[in-house]
Amino acid sequence: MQSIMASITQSIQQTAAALLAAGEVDLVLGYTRGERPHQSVPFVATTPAAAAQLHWDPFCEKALAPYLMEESYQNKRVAVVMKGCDARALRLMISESRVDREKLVVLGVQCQGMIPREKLEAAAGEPLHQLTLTWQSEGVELTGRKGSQTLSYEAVLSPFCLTCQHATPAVTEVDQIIAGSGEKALVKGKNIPPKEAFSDIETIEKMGAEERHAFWMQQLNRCIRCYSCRNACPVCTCRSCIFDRENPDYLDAAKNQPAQHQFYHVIRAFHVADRCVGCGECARVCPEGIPLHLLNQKLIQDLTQHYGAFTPGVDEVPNPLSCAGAHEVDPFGKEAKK
Amino acid sequence: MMNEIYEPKIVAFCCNWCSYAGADLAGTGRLKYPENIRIIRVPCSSRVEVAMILRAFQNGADGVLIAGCHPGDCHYDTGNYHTRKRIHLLTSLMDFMGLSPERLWLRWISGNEADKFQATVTAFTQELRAMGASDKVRDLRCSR
Amino acid sequence: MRFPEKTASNSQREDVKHMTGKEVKDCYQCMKCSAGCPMASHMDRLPHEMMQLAKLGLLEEVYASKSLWICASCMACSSRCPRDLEPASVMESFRVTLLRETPNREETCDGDLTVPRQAMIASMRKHRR
Amino acid sequence: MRIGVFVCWCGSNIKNTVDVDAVTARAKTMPQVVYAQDVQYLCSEVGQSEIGQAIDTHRLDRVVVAACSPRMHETTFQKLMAAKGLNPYYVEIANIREHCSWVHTDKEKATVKAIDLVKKAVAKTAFAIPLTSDQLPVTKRALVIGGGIAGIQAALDIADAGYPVDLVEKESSIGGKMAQFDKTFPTLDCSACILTPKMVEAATHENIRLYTYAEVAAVSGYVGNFNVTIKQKATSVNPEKCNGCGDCVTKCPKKVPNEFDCGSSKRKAVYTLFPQAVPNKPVIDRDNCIYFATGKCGLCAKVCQTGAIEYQQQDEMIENQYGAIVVATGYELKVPDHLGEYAYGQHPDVITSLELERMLNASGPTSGKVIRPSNGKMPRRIVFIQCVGSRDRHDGNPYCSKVCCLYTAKHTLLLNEKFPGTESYVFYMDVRTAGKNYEEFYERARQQGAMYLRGQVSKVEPLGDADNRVLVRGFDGSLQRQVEIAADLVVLATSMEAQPNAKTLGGMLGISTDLNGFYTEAHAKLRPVETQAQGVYLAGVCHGPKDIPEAVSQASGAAVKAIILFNKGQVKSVPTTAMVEKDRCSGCMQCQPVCPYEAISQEMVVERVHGKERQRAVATVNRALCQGCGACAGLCRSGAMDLGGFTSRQLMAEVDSL
Repeated sequence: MQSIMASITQSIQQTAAALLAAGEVDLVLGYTRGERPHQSVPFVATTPAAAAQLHWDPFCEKALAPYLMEESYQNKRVAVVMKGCDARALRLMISESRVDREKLVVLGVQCQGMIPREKLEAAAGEPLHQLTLTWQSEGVELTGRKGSQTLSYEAVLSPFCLTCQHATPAVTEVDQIIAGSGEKALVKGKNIPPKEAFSDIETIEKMGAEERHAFWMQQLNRCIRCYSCRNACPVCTCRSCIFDRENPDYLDAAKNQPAQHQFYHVIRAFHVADRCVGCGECARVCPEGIPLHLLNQKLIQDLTQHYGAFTPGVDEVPNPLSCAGAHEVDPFGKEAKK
Repeated sequence: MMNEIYEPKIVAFCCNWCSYAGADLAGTGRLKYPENIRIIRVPCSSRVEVAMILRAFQNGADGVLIAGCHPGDCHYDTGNYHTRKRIHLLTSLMDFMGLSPERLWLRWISGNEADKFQATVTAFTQELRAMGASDKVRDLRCSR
Repeated sequence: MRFPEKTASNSQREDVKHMTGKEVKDCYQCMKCSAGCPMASHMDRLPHEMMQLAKLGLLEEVYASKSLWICASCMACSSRCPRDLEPASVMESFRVTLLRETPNREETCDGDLTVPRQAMIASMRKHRR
Repeated sequence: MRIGVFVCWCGSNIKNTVDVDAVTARAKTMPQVVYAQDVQYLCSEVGQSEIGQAIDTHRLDRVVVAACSPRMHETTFQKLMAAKGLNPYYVEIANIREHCSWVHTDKEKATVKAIDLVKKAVAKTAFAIPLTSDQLPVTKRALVIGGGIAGIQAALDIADAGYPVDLVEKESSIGGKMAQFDKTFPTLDCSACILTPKMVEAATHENIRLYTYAEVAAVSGYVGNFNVTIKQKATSVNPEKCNGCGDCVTKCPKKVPNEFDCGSSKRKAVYTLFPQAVPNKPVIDRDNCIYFATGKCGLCAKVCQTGAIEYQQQDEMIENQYGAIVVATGYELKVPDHLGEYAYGQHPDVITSLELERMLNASGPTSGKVIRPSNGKMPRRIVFIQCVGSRDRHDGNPYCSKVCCLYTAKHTLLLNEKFPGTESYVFYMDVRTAGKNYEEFYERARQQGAMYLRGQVSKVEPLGDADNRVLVRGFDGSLQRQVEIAADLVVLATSMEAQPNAKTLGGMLGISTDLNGFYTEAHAKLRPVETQAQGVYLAGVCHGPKDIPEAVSQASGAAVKAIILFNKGQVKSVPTTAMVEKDRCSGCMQCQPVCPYEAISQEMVVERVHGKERQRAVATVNRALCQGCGACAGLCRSGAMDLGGFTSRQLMAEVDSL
């Protein structure tokens, strides 16, 4: 039986080819196989023939939405392949006037969840290039030199995908849903609460203040401020970033100062606080492996706990930080009375 | 000297209509408070950016006080609600990162609460004295 | 102290007014009379209390007070009263009222002091000081 | 850039605590500072000319003034700058008086702080940008909220100046609290006799439009251009058809307690507030009307000869534009049942002074007789208790209600005059008679027989005698002992309180309330009529307890403020508005919902990229609407939104300087 991945891939290729052939779009933005084993990278198909190179598997993590703001995409009709998280980011971008929905054909993929390659490698106990993967309904079957084993999807999927409530883009947000045939979901009922998936947060919260500080110093001190986290983030959509600003200089050139790192990461977390779609790209792309997503997730948890649930890119704007009112909690009133 | 009292540096952002006026009234009433505070006037507490707060800490401030009108009394209707939300999240994130959120105070001080302004500054100074120099967010290149 | 059901009638207070030409009701209890009274330490009721009692119509208490007979009529109170009520004259009017009822009263002499009250009062009045 | 620093001594106010020489010397070494000088009084003419000369001599383009609070003299120095041809926002004030010399004693430390404050101001002014204000047109129509004596006076004054006024009153008649009074102190004028002509004048004035039985529902806009929604409650009586005959009132079968008489009489469900009501048209109280409860009855409609009763009337929302708003919403009297020791509500013969006032009033529930509510007989001995719920931090309001001393004196006088033989005892803590002829009035009350006992009453309890009298336990500070008075009637001088909805209305108008719920004036001494919101003025007790002449004076003051505004015909917009750096703005519009004035909108800009024209969305600020709070700038991620006078660069520079 054809795996769901293959069926989605086929469906994407056919749709893309048809759109290109009909001249409905100038280009199709999707994924193709990367050079490294089990890696998918962004790919632009401009001809029906090239559409055959489009590909879909659980390694298509890269968020495609930010590409749409790039110069080469302007004034073009674009079809874009979108996972659930990407589509949420796209909706934010549309509501924030960053892209023009009219010029887009959105192909929403019934996302099955993404698998971090390192996690898979670690679980397999073998280098990825030695592995052949087969998508079974109960899990992924790994065949390597050591033999064959089946890992449950829960064991290998990204924690972001385990908590994801919007894997498939909403029908209203896309022009077409690309649903594969066969086994529908890698994770049955993706409803793992964020607290479980990001148990680090609780672990950190339980630390003493000094320990917490030490933990983050250790993490942030590795930062080389390459800005990968910012660049990969599908909601970091500012036309010009304050961190690139020279006057006032929010950051200076020195890249070995912990205070500067703290500054950068606190502000970065704040800028996406009420807009983060939880794709996890920031942490994934970090060359130093800093768990940046924890800051985002912490803010999301705080917002949810004190100001009610809000799902960026799903719920209607205004975002929580753009509105405030008398009815909200006042953590500063009582204290001030003493 | 061993027992020398540590004199903290406090940067305060006071909204023009309430807290700055309250501080003025404290002056008019000749109420006394420690010299450690430096007040920056802002039209509304919601004008304060998170970046400014962090920058103050980086520059060696041992405490940052943000003071605005009481909820419901904002000269601009809703400004202090925004402040409240932003600072609430910021203190929580600072706490999460072990960045001494107790050094960041948000207080509601109205234009006629000179005594509260005095009490707040005095209490904040005393607490910061007890805490000693801030070293969590400070830019170590920065001389005090 | 519970106020009696009937306090002094206006007419009784009128008597004081008639004798002294002063309206005790106008007293606002600044207590300056008591403040400057040289005999205050000997009195059971201070001059301002006497005024207040008179004002409230509690005349029985006024008449029962020893202070009436301690007062030396030095007129310090009268010369300083901001309402021009002349407390000394008011005191005198009460004394006169009582003496008219019972001319030879015990209180006219006091064992503690060698000078008879009445004589002292007379002397003060005679020498106008 | 050439910055000049001027350090003020403020006589000895600053000089005594701050070493001004050291500050001046230090200022000279600060970056970009080319000149520094200390002056005895900078705000004086001499001081101003010193600055002016220095600007000329040293070609200064920025000025830092180290002196008192900018809230005090900022405009003085801004005017000087303008006179010198410099932008007013090129002057920056370091507050070394209120925030330094007055609050510190250690001269050394205060001097260090003063230097820091100057350094901060120098850093800020180095990044100052020139700001200008626009002239905005003014709608020459005023709104007066509240139809009591203050509101009526303000409306009449503005109308007499030739400007149209709308007067909004929540009750069905104007008149307010004063209409409930019998006599007024210190002249004992009949309240109605002096009020009614004013009411009629207001109703008939060609420039005044009355909205009775109406409330302000929403306010938007800014000085000169307020947009106000007035909710006209349905009166169910067509005012055009009604001739005020009163047949409907007579026939109405439903009786409810009359609020105007503090519930001591009954009124009908269709009613006029009081006999001299203006407009003298009844309204149907829908909460109590049988027709509205059951759909049956309809007697009033049947009996009305002009067919004026209209049950189908709906509440109406009326939107109007105004240039200025006078707030004259008055007060409520605290019902003193929270003070159990005074037995109000427990014993019928313990009443409030307003209840006594209504009894004394010839058109009141007892037609001018004073009776004991328990048995209808005349009281002989009446005890007045002052400061009931006023000056009481424990279980009341901390402030003085101001008028009670005088109206109690008035009550004792009226009782003595009308009913000789009654005894009035007044328990008081202080008698406050500041006001023209007030001390004389108090004197008259004493001379007429009011007996003042200095000391607060601790307990009022039933005496348990045949007459069901009450025993008042107090203390007389003069006699230095506890006193008990068996009284026939106890009158409580209750506290004046802010209207319960004062805060809501204040929120709409953008004016704040103090700790007691009264509206806060712009300056306690010098701007007692204005508020923090430009174009909104205060009149009467909504601002704090006042007597009638004070309320009327303030009303006239408020009226004049509005008239000045209308005469000018223009207002200057706030110069320190938000501004968008379009190059940086992504047009994400996260700032839009933050703005309380709806001043931010999206606009498309056309720009050329690689030779091609492209449209792009950006945020834009309506400078007329923006009031300059900066909440948007505090949120903007890319730093595209900024605030004039308080730019990110300036504030950062201040932070960095410390």
